[in-house]
This record gives sequence, C-alpha cells and structure tokens, in this order.
Amino acid sequence: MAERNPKVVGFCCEEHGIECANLAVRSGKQYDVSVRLVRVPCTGRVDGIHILKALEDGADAVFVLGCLEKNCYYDTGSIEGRKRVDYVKSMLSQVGIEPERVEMFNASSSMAWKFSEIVSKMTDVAKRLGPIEPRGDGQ
Amino acid sequence: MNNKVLVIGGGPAGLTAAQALVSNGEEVVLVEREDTLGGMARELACKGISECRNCGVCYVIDLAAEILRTPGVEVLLRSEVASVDKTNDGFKVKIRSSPRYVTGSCIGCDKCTEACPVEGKAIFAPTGSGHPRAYWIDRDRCLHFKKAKCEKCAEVCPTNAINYDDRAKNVTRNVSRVILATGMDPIDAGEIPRLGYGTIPNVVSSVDAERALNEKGRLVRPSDGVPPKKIAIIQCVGSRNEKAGVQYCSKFCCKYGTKIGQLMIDENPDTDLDFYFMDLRTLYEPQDEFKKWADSIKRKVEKKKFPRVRLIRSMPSQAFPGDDGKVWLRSSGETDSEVTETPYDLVVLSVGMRPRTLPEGLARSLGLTTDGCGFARCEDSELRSKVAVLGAVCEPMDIEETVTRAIAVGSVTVRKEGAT
Amino acid sequence: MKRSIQVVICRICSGAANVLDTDKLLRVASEAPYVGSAIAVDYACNTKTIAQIVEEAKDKEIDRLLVVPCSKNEVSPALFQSYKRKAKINEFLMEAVDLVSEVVLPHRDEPSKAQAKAEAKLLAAIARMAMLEPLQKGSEEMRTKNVVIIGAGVAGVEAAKRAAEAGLHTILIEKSDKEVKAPGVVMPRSRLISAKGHAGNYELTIEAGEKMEALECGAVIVASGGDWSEAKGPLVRACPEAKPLYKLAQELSSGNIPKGGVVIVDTPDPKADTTPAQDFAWEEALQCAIEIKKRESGTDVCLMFQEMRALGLAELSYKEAAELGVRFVRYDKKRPPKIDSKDKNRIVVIDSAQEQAIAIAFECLYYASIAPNPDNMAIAEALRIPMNDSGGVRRGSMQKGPIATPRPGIFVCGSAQFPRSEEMSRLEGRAAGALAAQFVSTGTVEFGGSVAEVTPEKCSACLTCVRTCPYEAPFIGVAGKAEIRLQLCQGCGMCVGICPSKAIELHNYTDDQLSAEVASYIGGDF
Amino acid sequence: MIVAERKPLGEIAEMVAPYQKVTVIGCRSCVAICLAGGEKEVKMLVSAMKLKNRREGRKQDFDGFVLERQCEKEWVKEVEDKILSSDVVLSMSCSLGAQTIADMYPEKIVVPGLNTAMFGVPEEQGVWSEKCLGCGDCIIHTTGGICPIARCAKSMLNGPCGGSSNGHCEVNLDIECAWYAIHERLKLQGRLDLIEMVRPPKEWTTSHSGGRRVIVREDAKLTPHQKRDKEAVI
Repeated sequence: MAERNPKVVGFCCEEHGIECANLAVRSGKQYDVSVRLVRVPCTGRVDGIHILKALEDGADAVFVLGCLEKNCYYDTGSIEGRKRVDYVKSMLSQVGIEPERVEMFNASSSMAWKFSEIVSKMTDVAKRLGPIEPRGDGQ
Repeated sequence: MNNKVLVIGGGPAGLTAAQALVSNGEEVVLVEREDTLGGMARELACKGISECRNCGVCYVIDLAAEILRTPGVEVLLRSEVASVDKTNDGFKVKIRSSPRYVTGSCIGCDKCTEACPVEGKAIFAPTGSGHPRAYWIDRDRCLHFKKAKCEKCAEVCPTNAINYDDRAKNVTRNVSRVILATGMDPIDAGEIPRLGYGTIPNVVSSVDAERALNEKGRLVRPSDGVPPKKIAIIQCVGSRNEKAGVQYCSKFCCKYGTKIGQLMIDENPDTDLDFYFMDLRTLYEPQDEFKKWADSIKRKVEKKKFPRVRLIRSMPSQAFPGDDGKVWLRSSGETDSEVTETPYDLVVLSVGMRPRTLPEGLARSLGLTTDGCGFARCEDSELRSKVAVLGAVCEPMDIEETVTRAIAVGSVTVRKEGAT
Repeated sequence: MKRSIQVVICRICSGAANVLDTDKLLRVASEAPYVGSAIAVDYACNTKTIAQIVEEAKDKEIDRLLVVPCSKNEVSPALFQSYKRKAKINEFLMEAVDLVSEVVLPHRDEPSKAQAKAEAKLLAAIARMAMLEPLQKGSEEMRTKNVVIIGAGVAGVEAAKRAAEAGLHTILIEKSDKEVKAPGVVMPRSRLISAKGHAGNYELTIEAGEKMEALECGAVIVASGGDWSEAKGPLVRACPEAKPLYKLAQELSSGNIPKGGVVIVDTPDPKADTTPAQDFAWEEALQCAIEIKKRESGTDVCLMFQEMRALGLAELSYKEAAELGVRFVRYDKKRPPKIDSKDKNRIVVIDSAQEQAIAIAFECLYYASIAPNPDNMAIAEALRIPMNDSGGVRRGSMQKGPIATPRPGIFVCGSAQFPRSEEMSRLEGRAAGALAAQFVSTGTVEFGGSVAEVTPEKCSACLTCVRTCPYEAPFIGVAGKAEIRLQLCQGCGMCVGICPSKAIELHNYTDDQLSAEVASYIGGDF
Repeated sequence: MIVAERKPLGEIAEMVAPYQKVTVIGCRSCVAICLAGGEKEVKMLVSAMKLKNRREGRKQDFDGFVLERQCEKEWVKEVEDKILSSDVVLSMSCSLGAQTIADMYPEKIVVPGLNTAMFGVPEEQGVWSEKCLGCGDCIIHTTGGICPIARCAKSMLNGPCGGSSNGHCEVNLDIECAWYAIHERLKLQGRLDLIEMVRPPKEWTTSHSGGRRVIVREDAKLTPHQKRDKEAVI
C-alpha cells in the first residue's frame, strides 16, 4: 500500500493555545507538516462531536490545546475541554479504537518547548497507529 | 501640555506601567537596554504542567507582545538613557539606541547563526521568550564591520532581513515624568564558592535551571544530559547572607524554588527531592501548603510508603564532587550538630537578587538615592512628584507584586510607592 | 444568502523565505467556491494598496474578506478598518489567515509540502468564511459613574481614593460603624445583599442599618479584607484574654506598653482545624515587638510561629528584633503550643530549633493570624464570583491581571484574596481602584457579536448550560427555554460544547462552520 | 424524571450488527436532560459507530435524529418514513420510547441504546439518584418526605433494620440509611411519633405485582366519536 501522509488535527484555543504555537514557530521551531491547527475561542467550545467527526473525516490523531487549568482565559474552559476529551477517549476504547489518538494538553503562551513536544507526540501516534482501517489479517 | 512619560526598563514593571499609562491616555517612551521586551521573565520557565502555578511569566510575555503593537508606546530596544535634563515642564531625555542590523521580516530560522563564522557568534536569537522575535547583530563582534566585510548571514537569510546599513540613533524626547524600572540582577552563585557553582559541573544555579526549563521544559544533568534521579534544591543562596552583602530576603526565591521542585516531581515520578531551606517563605499561600504537598508525595515499595520529598531546615556547608557526576552535600542536621553527607545527581542553588545599579549621571539627574541595601529611592522633594521607582529596583518582589505596584503607580500622578 | 469572498494575498509576507508560490495560491483561491475576487498585492499594509483593494471590493460587490498577511496582529487592522468604513462590510466577515506562522515558519524546509498545506489551509479558511454570518455588536451607556467598594479597610479606602482621583463617584460599604476617612459616600453598618445586572451596570441591594437600599454602579471592588477579630481555636479557649495583634498595635500607638511579658503567637489555632488558611501577620508582629523592646527593653517579648515569613526587607526588622532581644520560638504544627493547665499565664511548647520543651510566662497573649473574612462567602454568593481554597475571593486568569475576578467589572484587593501585608493591601487597593476607574470611565459597555444563541425549539431546559457557564449568561426565560443574556456572554462557547440537545450555537464558531473548516483542511493531502 | 444510561458501545454494535440500515432515534425529553440520549449523544454515537465499522471494514449506514418525546405517537409519526425505510431502529431513549416505536411498527426491529435505570433526581450536574420506585401508593407524608421503598435497600416499611450503622446502610456503606434519614427528618419536624406508627403490609397490587398498570383519565380521554384516527389503544 502506498505510503500515506499522516493527518493530525489540533484544536487550539485563541488565547494560550495559539499563542504557544506562535511563540514556538517564532523561536525557529519546526514541526511535522501533517499537523493542522484549528482555532477555537476556548477549548470549552470543543465538542466531542468535533473530535469524532475529525477522525471520521480522516484524521489519524486529534489533540486539543488550551490554557493551563486555573489560568484559563474563560476561567474554567480548559477544565471543560479536558472532560470532553476524556469522554471521547472512553467512547473510542469502547469501539476498539486506540484512545491515545485523542489527547488534551494545557500550555501557557510562554511555553515554546511544550508545543513542539505536543505535536511530535501526536504525529508519532498518528504515524505509529496509521489510519483507522481494518487491522491486517483480522487481528 | 506634554503628557509623554519615559519608562526605563522593559520588564514586568516597565511593561505594566506602560500599559497602565497608555490606557490613561498618556504617551509612553519605553527604553529597554536588551534586544527584547520581557525583562527577567524572558528566561523564566512557566511552572505549570496541566495546572497553573501562578508564576505570572505568561502574563509578562503576552504583555511584551501586546505593548509592541500598542499605539502610543514608542519602544526603543537596545537603547540606554544617555542624559536627562530638567525642563520647566519635565525632562529633556537623550536616548542612545544601538542598531539591531536585523529587520522585522526575520523569521527566526537560525540559518544566520549557523553561517556566522565568528567564534562564539556575532548574530544572536532574541533572548528567551521575549518579544519581538527578531535576531540581532553585535557590532563589536561582527566581521562585517571589521576589515573582512563578511556578509555570510545576509547571504543565507531567506527573508533578506539583514541590514548592515542600520545606524545607531540618538533620540531626544521631552517627557513630563520618568518611571524607573530597571529591575534586578540575580546573584552570581559563584560568590559562594563552598557550594561549588562553576567548579562542580552538576551544581547549577536557579537561573540556569529556569533557562533550561524555559527552553526545553526539562532539567538534566549538565555533565551527561541524563535526567536526575535525586535532586537537591538549596534556598537562600546569596540572600540573607552578610558575606554576600545581602541582608534582606529576596522574597521570590521560596516561591520559584518550591515550584521548580514541584515541577520536577510532577515531570518524572521517580525523582527524589531534598529541599534545603532556612525559613519557608512561600508568597501568598498558606504557610503549610508546601509542607502538605511534600507529605503527600510518597513512593510505594512493597506496600510500604517512603517520602520522596524531604524538607531539610539546614544550609549545607559544603558541596564536593563524587564519582559518576554525583554531587555530595555536607550538612548538619536541623537540631543535632551531627554532620551528614548525601549524594545527589543534581544540585540547584536558588539564588537571590540585587537591585540593578543605577548609572551615576542618571541617578543624580533624577534625584535618586539608594538605601543601605542598594535599592533605589527618589527622596528629592521637588522631583518625587515626577519620578517613580518601580519593580525590583526599589524592593525585592515577585512578578505578581511587581505588576500590582506598577498598575497602582503607573496609572496615576507619580508618587514614590513601595519600600517601607 | 449571497456570498462573495474577496481573497487578498500579500506576496511579500506569505511569500516570505520563498517557501510558498503565491501565484499558485492565488489560482487555487480564485477557483474556490464563493470567491468573487482574488488578488495578490505587495504590502497589504500600504495605504495605497488598501484603497485599491477596497475599490475592487466595491465594484465586484464583495461581501466578505479573507486576507493572508504576515501575522494576524500586525497588518490586518488598518486594512480591516478601511474595509469596514469604505466597503461597508460587516466586521465579522473579515478574517486573516496566518499562513506565515502556520505554514511558512514551521515547514520552511519542505516547500512542496508547505505549498500543499498552505492551499489546504486557504481552502479551509474560504470554506469557513463562506459560512460566516454578519453579526452586530450592541453597546450600552453606563448609567452611572459609581464604583462600589466593599469594605473600608486599608485596601478599600485606597481603592476609593484612587477611583476618586480618576473622577469617579465612590461608595464604600462598611459593616462596622468605625470612622472612615475616604472620598465619596461611606455607608456604615451596611452589607451587600444581592447583585443584578452586568459589568458597567450592576444593580446592588445594600442593607444599610435597618433599611434596604438599591445602588447602581459600573464596577465593584471587593476589599472585604481578612478577619482579625474572629478568633477560634484552643489557645483562645484556654486563654480568653488573648487579643488579636491589631489591639497591641493600637495600644502602642496610643503610647501604653503592656506590662509584663508579651507572647505573640502566629495563630490561636495552630492545627488550623477550625479555620482554613490562617496566615501570620509577620510584618506587623515584628514592628510591634521592636516597638516594645525599643521603649521598654526590660519587657520580654516572644514570637511563636511555624514559619517566620519575614519576606523581603522585613528580614531587616527580623534581624533588628533579634538584636533587641526578642525571643523567637518555632514550633511544629504537629506539636502545637498549649496554655499550661496549671498556670493560665504560661504557654508551653516544644521549640523545634532546640528540640526541647519550654515554658514561657506571659502577661498578655496576642495572636497575629489573619483568617479569611467569613463574609466572603456571602459576598461571593451575591456577586456570583468564585472563592479559593483559602476561603478568600478567587481571582481570574492571570492574563486579566492579579486583581481581577473572572467576572468583568469586579475586582478583588487586599486580604480578601489571601492575607496580605498592610502595604501590599494598600497597593492592591490603588491598583483595583485604577482598574475600576479605567473600566468605568469608558462610559459604555459593548456586547454581542460572536456570542452564544439558543434555538428554543431544540432546548430541553435541562439547565446544563445554566450550571456550566462561568459568567451565568444562560438562564431559563419566560418561554421555559434557555436564553442568553448578551451583556454577560463572553463568547467562550462552553455552553455550546456541553448542551445535550445541541440547542445552543456560538456565532461564527457553529458546529457546521467548524466541521466544514476541519473537513476541508483534512481533505488536503500532504 | 426518568434516568437512563448509554449501553456500552460494543453491546450496541452487536445488537445492530446484522442490519444494513440503522436509524438512531434520540429524545429531547428526560434522556436528553440526563445526558444519555439527546442530540449530542446521538451524533456522537453515530460517529463512533461509523468509526468502529471503518476499523472493522464493515459497511453499514447510520442515520440519526431526535424527537421531542419518543414516548408519544404523534412525535414518532413525524419520522414514520425514516423508521419504515430502515432495517433496525436504535432507540436512544428510555425503554418507553423504544417500546412506543416497537408497538407502533410491530414488524420493525427496535433495539435499545440505553439502559433505563430509574426515576431519579439530579443531585448536581452529572449526578442522579433514585428516589422513587413507582409503587403506585405513595406514603412519603408519613415518612418525612423520604421514600423508604426506593431509598431503603430492603424497601422496608417499618425501618430501620438491624443493619443500620450510624446513618449508613449495611448493604453498601456508601449509601445513607433511608430510615436514619427519615428519623432525622421527623425529629426535625417534631413528628417522631410517626416512627412509632406501625405501617401494615403494603398493597403491592398497585405496584408492578398487580401486573402491567394502565392509568386512565376518563375526563381527558377522547370518546370514539372525537377520535380522528381510529387506531387501537395499546
């Protein structure tokens, strides 16, 4: 089978999420091209549906990046975000899909290193697990 | 009427003051000596992993970026105040700003640094997480300005951001008031030789630790790059220390010391931490919070629980190197005088601070004096309504307190708030 | 709905480092659905160019703009403004795609892939843009220039002074009837009962003496302070004569010095089992100790504490006190000091420094703890703001500054948050005053725009949104369905994400818009 | 309200496995409020099922929508064609909704997506607790407003039993002893005499033991003459 490009989707909050990403790239950090960042006002806006839908549309891994808990611009948004992600993970494990395809992360706008770490972690997951398709020889 | 205000220093205090002033409809001239805004905060690490630990670093970094795009603030980087002269409605300020030689279209790809032939490089990345994110050239080192006329960086730069024709500028501004926020200098841990900083590779200062954590998010042993299994953090290095000529307590060390400790433990669950301190002076949290946390961290070995964090109320007397990069600390017990020696993979020295020393001329023309500990005051009866001293240059304080003071002072007709 | 997007690509910026082929980008854009005009320019920031762009927009009857500048924050504002003014285009139908920080910088070493990603990103942005709807912002006059300050302590009074300096009308609410020197109105023997409204126009109900009063204000400052009086705990039970430290300070300022030994203990409740997070007023305690020793060097003074938190320059007082012969005894929480059962004027404790039991005779016992103010609960309840673990009022995200609560227009200063030194309280007071002034002197509050809206037909009135929103914007209206108070909604979308009936949408971040963007972005293969 | 819980997705998948066209029907009533079967859950379930099928290389079409109240024929009728055109109906409602559909379309296979758990009240967001068994003969006026049938593990009418240990139930120390609570409540109301009162064995025929219950309100019931559609009462 032809080498397929991995696909990672990252929902980043407009406050610290995106700021963290920008500081990272503006500090010369590069990351895998397969990562697609999508802005949301706050990770509290992210709905399990978006995450599952992204996987349906062909994403191999999805991460949600929000403010540090207790420092969320909208006070409790990133805590909500984490709960949604955990719920989706539980659903995935019930349908036999690796829950580690979906992760929640928190970062602050001054954490350039963390963004590169997050994306490399998720791209590794995407590459390791590959697309969601029948496992070889029915295992 | 002239409503410009000169802010000297682009750290937490200066930035916050600038923002407060602008939102009060005043104009600001912000003079920063370094290449980026953010001051100390540029090289401090965010202490959170998934939860915020209130270090305030991100606040300053965001602010630095914001100030750069705030109309009404004239930011002069790599600049120093050359002279200040009283005028009838304020001051005439002469500022000398050195050229950066790199334009805003720099994308920080670091190709130039790779290309730079100079030993120890002549073109540098913006410091820490400060803003703007543009590189800068040190004229004194750069070969272009010597005979060689070297242009290697310009050749490799993908965005043609190198501009050798950039010239030093002498800027003159008339301002009504001056806010001095030149901040502090961390104490050089080398001043206390017995703790082995500079001589023992795996003894690092908190400044190094913060820098490493801010860049890589990990703290490893300098000797072999291995994550440490057993760490010691020693508080009050330099602070509360007659010998170092620092009688005062630097106030924020307990805060960052404890938080660095917590960060290390959170990051790798198999690390042990010994926390050496004299008094636990964690800011704005219950006096037993850190102790409670320390008690809660246990390792389970066959159903038995062992503490992983020990709080030791003692100042180690001596550090000496052991084999395979170990550092031994000799310390006497809290109460008994029995001396123990313990090996560590990594020792972090929480250094205190000294106020940045003021240039003679500047101090004189602004009527600034320093107290016994070197903290700046403005006692001059006539000037004190026009000159304010903010931030760690007037008293030890952490980011949070600095910001609060700056909001309080920056946004009103200046009065010397602060030092008791 | 007619949709015609104008895509403006800044060659210089997005072409940076020759990673992207802007002409190809342009071609891709112009072939995309709903794109009415696609142009590439040099320097989208230059005024002449902007004029030309706007002209193009006008004669092509463009109704939405997508610009590809260097960075969201630097170029676009100028363009957006003139676009809004001249081309009369709704501000919510203009967006910038930050290709530089999302594609150029992170992928500069693999241009071909970067190009593909840039195209996908652009198409995704276009797909999203095509689905956006024009939104209106509302604004409301602030009815008053009032700032209400709860608590006339050090912090409260400073806040009042500062706000008054900025020409605001301040109203101090003080529960006691102590004399207060502060500008504006001071309401003695009064407390906050309830609060309605929103930032800029809060309506408070105050119980002043016997009667209830309605108060309108633009901002509220919580300066309820710590609690010195409320002393619970074993030490006070055993020695009822024990007094809070501020009594000693008063004594000293009025010139009398306590006869006989003085013991200042950090808290009457060393185990902290009755009151949460008490903190030691170290600065004040040291000052008092020094004062006594200076005047009456014969008097025995002893400070008893778990941690001597002589922060910053207070360390100097610590040293001075020690030199003056003040006795310092550090004890362990697990082995707290006790009043001698036989002699009520002796306190016994195990000195952790010497590891030995000692007994100290005293004439007067003071405790220097500042407990959280028990009123905080009621205040927080009334203002609908959260509290912290220490029983104080919790501040919001540090991004909003150290003294702002999560609720806009409500600030907290001094020991209301956590025990503060007197000086720090004063400063926080001024800061809070300054911020409140800044906020109220704008005179108007904006709201609306990209906020949440309920589809009543779908709403099950399950209250989930009401319980989840940190700003209490949703409520169940007369129709028995959820509604959003526009003035309170901050547009975070938490209610949208959690609504079990999908009855709420966040304008310009609707499920469809997000999914469309994501789907099209994933669609690209690179 | 009726509180339900979503079945494990694996179990649901097994039930619908044999069928090609699956129609998922949620309900905006109780099950939406207890976050088990509203539109959000339906959408997430459909999406998760599609993923499962992709992972297992199975083809199956899922289609999901939500009714105002699935236990009412009128609402169900609105989506009749969708139901009829499907091979199986996966009801994301309490079993009442599922059975309504099953009874209306006897030839259709209807499978439950939720386990109907109890009559419960939301104690706080995300926490529901059982407080009624629907015994059909309410006595809480004699028990300080606390139902011993539902809240006592043994449904004792004259409690507490010997297993009550300082306020907790012997069956599970995490649940409070209903009769302890009743005692406290009555003490508060100064009606402790009611504790003494011996309650005779209960008429269980009003409960399920009397067979399936049907409640009729003649004054509300439409006469045959009034009825527009002449369907049989189930």
